Amino acid sequence: MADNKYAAYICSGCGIGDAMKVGQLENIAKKEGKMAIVKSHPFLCNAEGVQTIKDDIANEAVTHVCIAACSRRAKTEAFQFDGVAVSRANLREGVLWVVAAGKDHDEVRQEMAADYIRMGCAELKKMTQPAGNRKEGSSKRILVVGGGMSGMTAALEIAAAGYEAVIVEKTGALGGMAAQLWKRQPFKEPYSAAQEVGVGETAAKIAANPLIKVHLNSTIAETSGAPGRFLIKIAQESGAVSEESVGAIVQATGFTPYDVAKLPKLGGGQPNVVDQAGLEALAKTANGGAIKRADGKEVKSVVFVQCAGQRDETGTHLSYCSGHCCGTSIKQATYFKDQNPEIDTVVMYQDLRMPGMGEDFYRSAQERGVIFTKGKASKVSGGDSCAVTFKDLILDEENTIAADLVVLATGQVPNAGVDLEAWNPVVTAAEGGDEAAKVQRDAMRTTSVLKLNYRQGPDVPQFKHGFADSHFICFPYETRRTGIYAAGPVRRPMDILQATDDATGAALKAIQAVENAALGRAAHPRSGDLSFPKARLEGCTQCKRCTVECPFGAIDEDEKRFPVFNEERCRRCGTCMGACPVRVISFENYSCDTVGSQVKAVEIPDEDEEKPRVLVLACENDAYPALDMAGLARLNYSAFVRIIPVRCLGSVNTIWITDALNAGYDGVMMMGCKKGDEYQCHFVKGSELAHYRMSKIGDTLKQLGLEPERVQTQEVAITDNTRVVKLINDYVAELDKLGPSPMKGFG
Amino acid sequence: MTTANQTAIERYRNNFLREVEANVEEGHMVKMCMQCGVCAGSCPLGPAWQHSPQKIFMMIRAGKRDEVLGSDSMFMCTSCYNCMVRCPRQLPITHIMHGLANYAHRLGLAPKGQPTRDFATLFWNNLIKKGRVNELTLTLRHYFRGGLVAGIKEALSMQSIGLGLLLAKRLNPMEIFGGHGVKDLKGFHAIIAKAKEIEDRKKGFSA
Amino acid sequence: MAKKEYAFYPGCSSQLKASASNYLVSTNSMCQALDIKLTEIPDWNCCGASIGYCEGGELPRVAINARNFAQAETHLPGQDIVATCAACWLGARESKERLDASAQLMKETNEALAAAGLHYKGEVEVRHMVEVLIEDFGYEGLKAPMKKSLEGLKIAGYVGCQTNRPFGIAGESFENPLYLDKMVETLGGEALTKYEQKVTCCGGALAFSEPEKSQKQIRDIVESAYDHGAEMIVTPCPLCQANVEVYQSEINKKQGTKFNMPVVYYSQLMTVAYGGSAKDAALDGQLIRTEKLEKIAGK
Amino acid sequence: MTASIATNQTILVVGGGISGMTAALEAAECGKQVVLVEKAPVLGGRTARLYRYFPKMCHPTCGLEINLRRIKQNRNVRLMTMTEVTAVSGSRGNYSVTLKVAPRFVNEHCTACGKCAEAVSAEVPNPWNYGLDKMKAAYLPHNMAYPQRYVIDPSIVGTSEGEKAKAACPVGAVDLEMKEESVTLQVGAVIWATGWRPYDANKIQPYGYDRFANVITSLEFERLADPQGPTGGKILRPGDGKEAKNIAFIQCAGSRDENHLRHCSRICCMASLKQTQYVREAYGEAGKSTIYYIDIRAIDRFEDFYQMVQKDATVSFVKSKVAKIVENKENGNPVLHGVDTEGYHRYATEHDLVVLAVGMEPEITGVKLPDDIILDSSNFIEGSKDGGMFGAGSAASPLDVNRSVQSATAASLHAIQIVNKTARAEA
Repeated sequence: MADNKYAAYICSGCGIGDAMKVGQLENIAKKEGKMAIVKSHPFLCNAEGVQTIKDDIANEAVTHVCIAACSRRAKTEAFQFDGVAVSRANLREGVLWVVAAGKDHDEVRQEMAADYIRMGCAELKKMTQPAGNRKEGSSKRILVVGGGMSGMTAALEIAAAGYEAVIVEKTGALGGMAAQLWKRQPFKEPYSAAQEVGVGETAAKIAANPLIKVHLNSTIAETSGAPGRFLIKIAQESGAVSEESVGAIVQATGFTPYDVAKLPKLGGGQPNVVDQAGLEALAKTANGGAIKRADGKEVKSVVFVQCAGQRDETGTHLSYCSGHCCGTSIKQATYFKDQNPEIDTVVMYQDLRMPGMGEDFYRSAQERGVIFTKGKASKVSGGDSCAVTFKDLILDEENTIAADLVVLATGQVPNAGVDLEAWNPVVTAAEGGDEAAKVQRDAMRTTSVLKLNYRQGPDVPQFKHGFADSHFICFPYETRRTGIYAAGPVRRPMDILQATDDATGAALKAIQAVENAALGRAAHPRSGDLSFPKARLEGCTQCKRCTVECPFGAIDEDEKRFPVFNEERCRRCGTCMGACPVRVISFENYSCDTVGSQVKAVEIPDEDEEKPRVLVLACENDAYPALDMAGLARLNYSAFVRIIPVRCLGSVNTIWITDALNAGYDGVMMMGCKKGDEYQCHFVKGSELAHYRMSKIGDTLKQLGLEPERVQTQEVAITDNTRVVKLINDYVAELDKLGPSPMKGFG
Repeated sequence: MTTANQTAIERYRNNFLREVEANVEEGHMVKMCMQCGVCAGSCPLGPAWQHSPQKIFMMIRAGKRDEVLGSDSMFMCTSCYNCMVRCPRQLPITHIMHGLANYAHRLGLAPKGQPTRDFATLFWNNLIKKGRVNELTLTLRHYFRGGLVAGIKEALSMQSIGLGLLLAKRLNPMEIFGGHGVKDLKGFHAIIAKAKEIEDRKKGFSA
Repeated sequence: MAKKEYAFYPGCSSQLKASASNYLVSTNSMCQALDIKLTEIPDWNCCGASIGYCEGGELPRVAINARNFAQAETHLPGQDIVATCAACWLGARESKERLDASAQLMKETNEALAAAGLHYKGEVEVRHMVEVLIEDFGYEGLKAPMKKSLEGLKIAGYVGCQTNRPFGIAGESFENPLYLDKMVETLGGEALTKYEQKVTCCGGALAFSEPEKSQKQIRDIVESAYDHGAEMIVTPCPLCQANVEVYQSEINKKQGTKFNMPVVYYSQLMTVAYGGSAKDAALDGQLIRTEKLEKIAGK
Repeated sequence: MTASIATNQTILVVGGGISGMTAALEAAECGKQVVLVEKAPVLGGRTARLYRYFPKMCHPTCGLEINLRRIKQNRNVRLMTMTEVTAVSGSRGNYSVTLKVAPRFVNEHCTACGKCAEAVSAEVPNPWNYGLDKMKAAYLPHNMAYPQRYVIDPSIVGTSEGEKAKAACPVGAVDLEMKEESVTLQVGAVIWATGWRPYDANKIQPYGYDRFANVITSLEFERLADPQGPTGGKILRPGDGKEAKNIAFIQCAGSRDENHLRHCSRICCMASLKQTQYVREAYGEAGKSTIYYIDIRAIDRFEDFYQMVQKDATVSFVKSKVAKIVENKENGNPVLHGVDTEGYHRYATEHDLVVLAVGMEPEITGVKLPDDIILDSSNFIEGSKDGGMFGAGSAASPLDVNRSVQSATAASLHAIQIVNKTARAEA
């Protein structure tokens, strides 16, 4: 573009000017960096310094600015200019603070600074300011799948914020599991008595709300599109199909109680042994009167067996705890005690789990005379007189207790649809022509909740135990399908109180998703990012790596198996860019070229100078901050490294590595987040993919006649400021032993 | 079903708990225990307890009537109140222990010859006699509780202390012939009799 | 007219020629110096003590305490009941609080009192002498009558159980009450604040019935005082005083220790600091004589 | 900063911990104007001082980095640090909020170059490390501090030390004349994300936190394990600096206790389970952790973590509320006395270090809040009578991080609903 004008501003403050020859850096920016304007300033981040830049933007039509000062993580707000592309050369945290002080290091320090100027200018040349705002997705309506307590709450909260909600509920009425309860656990002080569930009132509010539309007896036949432009086909029980356009989805599909029939040892399936839902049914029938068993006999004694089929370490039943069941059994015990204090009620538990204010409810049940026995039931027999055999863990003895009724506190099984881990191999086999797999695929598809027509499968990826939860502690709604948010017990085992809170949070995220989609902005964690991947499809080889590897299922395939990018689903991590073997995918401000040109901009000294060069590609989320903090702590690392921050290791294209090695770098080190089950990668698989890709780079290295040690991949945590220093210094020492790269001088 | 089995089944019913709630001082608080065990660890005579307070509470809930009421554990209480101030559920454990001991004692189920049981009985009888405790007769009766020979032996072993107290004017040999007492002894006795009558009626001892 | 007046509840052990008679004598001396007027509750009776539980039961014990309350309410209206004995204070205060909390108990108690023509209206306050000293006088106030300093005396403050739990002195913790230390410091002595057995139970009434178990407790209490370099132990409780002092010789005999640690009341320390003689402070009432204190008293 | 930045369509978020940052950012990323006020000089709150999170064992600063990046680039959020709310008047949709801004003595010119800290020699206890160590009286609170700006401790203002700091600053950022300011804002809704504080361990007298050097709180233990902490991540006990390899964790230290906090603080079981893994990380098989507990409350999939720790041979569990701690005078080791209630086993066990899993108490306990605010009996914020102010995160209930964020996101929507209503009314 003819209109681009490039300028570089070099700060000599914070001691940069004392330790480096700024004049020389200016010359490099001008001559090598080809910057139209180059200025230095003793205190660039202050108002006057920033004004200098603003004036040049206004008066000199500068469109691209290279700031050579502190880290991109510092003074971020000061160096933001609307509509102007900015690159940052990190002279402070990246050079001044990490290169040993003193004259002996003047030369290498200056070389390092000079390279960062070259890199900053080179990057800038390849950047364009993202235009964004494609305005493809403009629907701000929100679909809520499931009409239970979570779904109803989400819809009401969405409407209260002024947005339209559409509920799809598979049964003939709203209420879900909550509608089957006699009462619910107390959710506000004084936490001493079960409270009305309030399903009727909530459903009435929904009926009266003009912003909420309800489809009963309906399921989703297909979901296509992306945030801001989802198209939902809704199948009614009658067979009719209708369509709704929505901008985002809240999935509140709830849970199913664990099947008691799987617990024959605990009396599952025998007369007068019920699960918690069964007890609710009896209590509803009793309607405040004496609770009677199925055979009509009034219950005079009842035992609640906690953790039935839960917290199971044998792998047979649920391994997790469902969280709500202690409170639910306590509530149910109060049904009996409040009706007749003479009824014997025993809650048999291993750990009584009543967090927060729930402790008050526990106490209130004790006040009523509910007996709590720490014991583990080994056998329950049903019948006219039930018996529970158990180990009393306090009295340390085996015992048996008789009761008219036994209630098994079973767990929550999420209604999360198809498990993609199981789905993908079936689909691969089906696509390979396996007929049985095709049948299986179609059968699996019928169990799907959302029936997404995404390349990567019909439902949201599950986390653990089949729950559609986020893997992130700080970001519970950070989902792997942009614009789709799980809420309630489908996300995590929970009680009604938590589910309603959760539904409210999910409602916000859905609102945020439609707002972002309308503006063409990325969602978390690169929220606000207006760039999106562009592909030169004419160069595409239809290898499908990008469609398979995208962590967010953003890329579909057309009939010819070309990738179809859905920008609104994209999270701008660049994994597709890293995956692409022919390098046709790029972002306006982050591309194979923006990084590749930096790699190439570095001056590689001759072999005899004994100044190795090591390229470090550092993930901007954890590794780069750790490197910055090493600087902040004034820890020294080798001045032979040149560090480039990347969005995610998943975005690292192997071309950068081979380019670097061809250019004569002595080694390349990648620093990414933790991978594996407890991954830390904000883009899920970036670090893992990088490790995988680098494991395959051996052949290339061999062709170049290079040792495999010349490429390293490391997992780095944000707290590793001392460790990154050691990693770098050890690596430089290791390369030193290896000797200079034989490629030197050929680049 | 066999009798033994029936007993076992009955065991975990709330019957004994209800009995304790009705008849034992602060017995209604037994059900509030959450089995943390801080009482058990707080007792200065802890190692002397066959069953710790928290375990006794569980035994009560489990219906172990004979084991609880026949136990000497409650008599190990020194009334130091450590358990009570540390109990996170604020159970008046000291009082419950006193109450259980009293109940077991009144039912005649408490261990025979349990020294604290005997001493405590002696103490009460001593104090109601005159309205105030006669330290000398209390001490002597205590030492002679096991008979004349044992008493002389025990008293002799303590005689230096007695002599010391005597010299320090903190023991009055004349107390053996009467000593301190309230003047309105009749009224005092009437109060105790009436109080006992009311309590016995409530706890089912009057019949 | 005296500065402060209280209805005094000395308790059985603090009578003349009883085991804590030295407590009574020194308390009287101390009160004189502080211008406190103590009037004995007319015809008071025993509190029942904790150990009374076994035979006494619940209501009879409350009733006999209420008898004292009724007497005080009638004859010494408006005066707080002050006890020096920990057990008396605890027994009385426990009864008072239960009566305050339960109308039913109040009714039954008055039914029993009526048998002697008495009635309790529920108006008394029950306090320990230490509370009176700290709350009504304050440490500064306790300094006022001082004539001598206890300088150089290393004293372990042994609080024991029942002046400390379950009620205790306001502002003090159950595990590490510091008021005895503060009193010692107020009087110029050296308080051994790190003495860690200050709330260990001496065995209480079980000193009689379970001597071995109790003496193990007492041994810890005395041994630790020695470890901290104490020259004497000070306590606010007659049973603590008696048990800890009296059984040292027994422990020596059985276990070969050489304990000879004086155990005094705070009232004795104060009497001496206030210029009282050894006799005023009833120092002759010690089984284990405290020569250092006697020396100061004799100065 | 002046009142003009805010209107009755602005949301005020009080508290810059993870809940407050989340509430502010979620609203801002929905396009709302937000003012975020924080009492401390930096964002991050309680969680930023944790070494790792359960159950992933990941680092809280990782999420902090993302949130800080979101804040740096989002112009809808205005941040005010060292700021407290002193009064709120008005009603839902139209509040007038008075803020007190404490002087930082360092202005926006600061580049965090660190020259002032080099020049100053006075030291003050480091609150970031719960006072376990000291820091210079001119300081950057921690290495991810945002705003990345130094602070001059008021104790050296008006002294020669203060002047040294001022003289050392190359950009004139040290301003010793700064005064406390009062600012009034108009806002439409208020989110109270004021967080929690550890229950005062001194009050749990039987454990002798005030008497024994080697009895510490779970939060102090986080700092000991953290490489950025006072010991550089070595688990050295405060009493004598010795390696603490045999560590006792006492659960419910203040929680589930009517003498202290009535409620269960929810996080402590998981926190201690997590901390056993710090011991393992530091000492491998030579480490030993013992958890003394009443009930292990490893709710939902946290159960996986519990089961993992149960299988760890270096960790043992004793079902017991410890009765008391005494100190072995010879070696300074705490000795724990109590009874294992599973079968009645008495113990007197010596450990190198005791970590009290202290309970959560709302930070606002004892603080005067607007009359409109509804508190529950444990001082957690239930909301406001007029429905325009909301509690979020651990200010509203004892919550772990994940649930706090969930709660803050929900609170954020409730605030948005208020300002959207105002916007619709004014449109």
